[in-house]
Amino acid sequence: MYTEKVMDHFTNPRNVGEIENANGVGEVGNAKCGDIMRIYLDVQDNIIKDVKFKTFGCGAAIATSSMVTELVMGKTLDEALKISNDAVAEALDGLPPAKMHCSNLAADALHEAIKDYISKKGK
Amino acid sequence: MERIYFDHSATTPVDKEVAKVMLEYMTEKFGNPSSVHSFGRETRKAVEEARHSVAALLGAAANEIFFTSGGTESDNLALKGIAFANRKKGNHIITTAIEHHAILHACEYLEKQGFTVTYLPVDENAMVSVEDVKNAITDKTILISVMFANNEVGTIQPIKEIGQLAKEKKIYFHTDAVQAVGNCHIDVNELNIDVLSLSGHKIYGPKGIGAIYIRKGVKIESTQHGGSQERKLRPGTENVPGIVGLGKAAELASIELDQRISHLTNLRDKLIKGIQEKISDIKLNGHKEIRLPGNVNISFLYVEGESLLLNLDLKGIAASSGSACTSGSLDPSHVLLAMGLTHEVAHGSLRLSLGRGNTEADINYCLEVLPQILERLRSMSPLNAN
Amino acid sequence: MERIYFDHSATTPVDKEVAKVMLEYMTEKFGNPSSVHSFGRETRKAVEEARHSVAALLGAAANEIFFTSGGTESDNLALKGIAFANRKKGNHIITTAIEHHAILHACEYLEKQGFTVTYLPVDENAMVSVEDVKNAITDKTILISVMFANNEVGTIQPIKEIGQLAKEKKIYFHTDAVQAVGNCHIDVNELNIDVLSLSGHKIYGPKGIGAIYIRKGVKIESTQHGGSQERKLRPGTENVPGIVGLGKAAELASIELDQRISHLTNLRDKLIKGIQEKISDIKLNGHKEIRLPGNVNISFLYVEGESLLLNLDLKGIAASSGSACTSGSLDPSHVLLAMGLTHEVAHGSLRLSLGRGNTEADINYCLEVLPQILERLRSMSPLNAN
Ligand SMILES: Cc1ncc(COP(=O)(O)O)c(C=O)c1O
Ligand SMILES: Cc1ncc(COP(=O)(O)O)c(C=O)c1O
Ligand code: FES
Ligand code: FES
Repeated sequence: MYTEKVMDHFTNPRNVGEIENANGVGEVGNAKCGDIMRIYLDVQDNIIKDVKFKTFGCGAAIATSSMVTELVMGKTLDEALKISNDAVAEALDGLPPAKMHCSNLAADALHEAIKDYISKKGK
Repeated sequence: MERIYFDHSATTPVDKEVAKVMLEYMTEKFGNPSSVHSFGRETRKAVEEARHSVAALLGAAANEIFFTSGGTESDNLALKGIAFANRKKGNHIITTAIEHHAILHACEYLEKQGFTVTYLPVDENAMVSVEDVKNAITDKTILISVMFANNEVGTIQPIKEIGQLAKEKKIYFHTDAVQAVGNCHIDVNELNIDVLSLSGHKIYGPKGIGAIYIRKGVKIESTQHGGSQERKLRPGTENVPGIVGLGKAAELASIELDQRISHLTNLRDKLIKGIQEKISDIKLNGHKEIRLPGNVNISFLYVEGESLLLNLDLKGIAASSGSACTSGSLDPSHVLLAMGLTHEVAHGSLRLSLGRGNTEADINYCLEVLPQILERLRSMSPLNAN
Repeated sequence: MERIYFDHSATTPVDKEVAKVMLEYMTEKFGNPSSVHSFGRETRKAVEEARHSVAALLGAAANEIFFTSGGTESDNLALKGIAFANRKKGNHIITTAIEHHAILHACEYLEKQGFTVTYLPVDENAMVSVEDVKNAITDKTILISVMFANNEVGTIQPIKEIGQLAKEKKIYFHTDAVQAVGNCHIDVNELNIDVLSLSGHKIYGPKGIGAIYIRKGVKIESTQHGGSQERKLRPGTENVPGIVGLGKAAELASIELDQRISHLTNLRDKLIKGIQEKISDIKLNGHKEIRLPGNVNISFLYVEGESLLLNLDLKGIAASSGSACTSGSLDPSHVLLAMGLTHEVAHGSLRLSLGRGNTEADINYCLEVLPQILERLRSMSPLNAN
């Protein structure tokens, strides 16, 4: 069902956990299945210095969470904002059709976290 | 890696003896039972013997047993066959919210054909109330269909009382006993059952074969048309190896029933107790006592079912879950929701369904592995309070 | 006594390789394909491989193949599924008088549901005329169903031409190919077939499994309701051993097809010729050339089918007949009557359907025994002119 890459990220998820003084936090619930993901960012000089996640969800949800943190680590916010659901799924060598929606969780949570950072900074 | 199978409610391995007799009826005794010649005679005889074995398991007469392609077909035949044959008497059917989809979707189809269906609620243990059944009866009610035991949470329904009620009111009573057969004592006369569905692959018999018990005199019409097999109720060349295999599986179930029940109950209770001792924030789903001997269904708060399953699978344990994420559908298990579980709690449900091949060692291994997995998953969960 | 099996149109023995792979999927790889765990993954994969094998035999795409419980179910699903799904377009169906009962009785059911069915006649060779099909089409016609090859007399219909006609008129074309698959070259695209029924046990595969080919885009609805197996068109736990067995049988059929056709045609023609030379007052039923490679159907005047069968059986030969006396119904074969045979001649019909296991020696033995039996029976017959 899942690709080797998905199983790798599922069994050894990268960047699990919380960042204590995160300056950007995003949480989304997956409307389709009720799953939840939270992303913590440490942004310095417009660059994502550190990122961590917590996820309540299926194998695909955990793998996409892990993958998205790996994809954005060290990236600028602009670069991070360009990461789409499809890009996350692609980086995992694809997801089963019924599981494509799970990748929304990861990309949306990331985008929420960046938004959170920008709005906090603006204040 | 050794693999441990805890998904017997999904399907069971075919018993070695069953497989052996099936093989004989595939390659050697392969005749069509409708044929006049010796090849036909030997399979015709075998089919009738199997019919007797299935009947014996249910306390029925052989001519009240008809072979189908499985539990789903038996359920469809029971509901549609009775509904259409008794349309003149009434158009109301009573069932429950926790039936298998074979029943629920057949009911939805019947609603489109002009029937009215009452879906009874269940309590927090997934138990149907006899009082609710009684109150739902109208003068248009022609059929009550209540499952014997639930496939997800294992709760066993008050079949005898519902059967009694139906009998008094002269309404047909069907029960989907796919999970109960081979796991519970069933006597269709004692329990007042008019029609009953069963499936071969849940009782160490083959997939693709099932049976329906139809009490003599019940008015029912066929849903499939063709030749005159199964007294025209279920046309199509008889699946002889499947039938013979089901017959053998029924025979074994009759012989081993008491032993299976005590073995499974023992393992089940050990597993439940162990989980309760080792893991916090859990919820046992289904009735504490009145449940299938091999059924364990537990919600683990803060985790999601599919990731739990995948982790167990990586450790060699096969199980199932009522999570939406395993089914590709929008909602988690309709059974868990009907019992009043929230989406989140339903999401974290795990079903471990034990079978006759399982051992204490299997239980111990599971009790060793499960806490580690939960710790890992809970440490990743945004829902975890700690 | 050695037994010779000449009833391959009724059913065939399961091929040894087929049985072997089925056994593996009964006792070892027994998982439910819907399960998330490794037991489920291995059977899910096997089911998809079997789907490819069946598709390859028909020149179809794998996602156009759906597994059912047999030819009867495939026929029922094709007719009812298309009829109900296209009711708004029209209510007229065209079929023939010589279809299998799975088609004829499904049509009768549909007539009760408000559909109109035209049953086309056939000529003395059991051949349908394309012209007749054309003339029967109205602006309400939604489906044409013509069998590929007749199970009793073996006549092969002008499928390609009928398919072409249906395509031009934008009417769905279904063919019951239960007898043709594995005996004829079939390419659904070349022949313009939209929907096709086949059955496992007629091609050295298992009983209780069949398939339906449905061209992508054809509007059809399910007749059985339940889980989401077979993309919801055909719910119920997949009969994995049956499916895997059918897949293997289809694979073998693909490989051996040319060889089977030439072997059977050779034996068939030898048998027909031998009977014609040795026995008088006979009539070959079905088309002389355009017939199934293994089908011999002959009426022996002045004798009755059942007594012929019983006598052959006593000599170890298994065959079948279109006699009413073998079926328990009032009339002899509807196929023979549709071809214009009188009751008497139809009564004396014998079908010898050959299979890949038959040899020249079997044919010789039959040619030795048959004349003696006929002499005996005819000497008893009041109809015998001499
Ligand atoms: C309670 C219940 N009813 C019906 C069925 C359907 O049986 P089958 O899948 O054999 O058609 C099942 C099993 O899937 C079941 O558990
Ligand atoms: C032409 C034809 N159609 C349909 C069927 C029905 O197939 P099954 O008996 O496998 O359901 C048969 C065989 O009995 C047949 O010969
Ligand atoms: S997050 Fe629920 S299905 Fe993937
Ligand atoms: S004479 Fe006995 S059935 Fe025909």
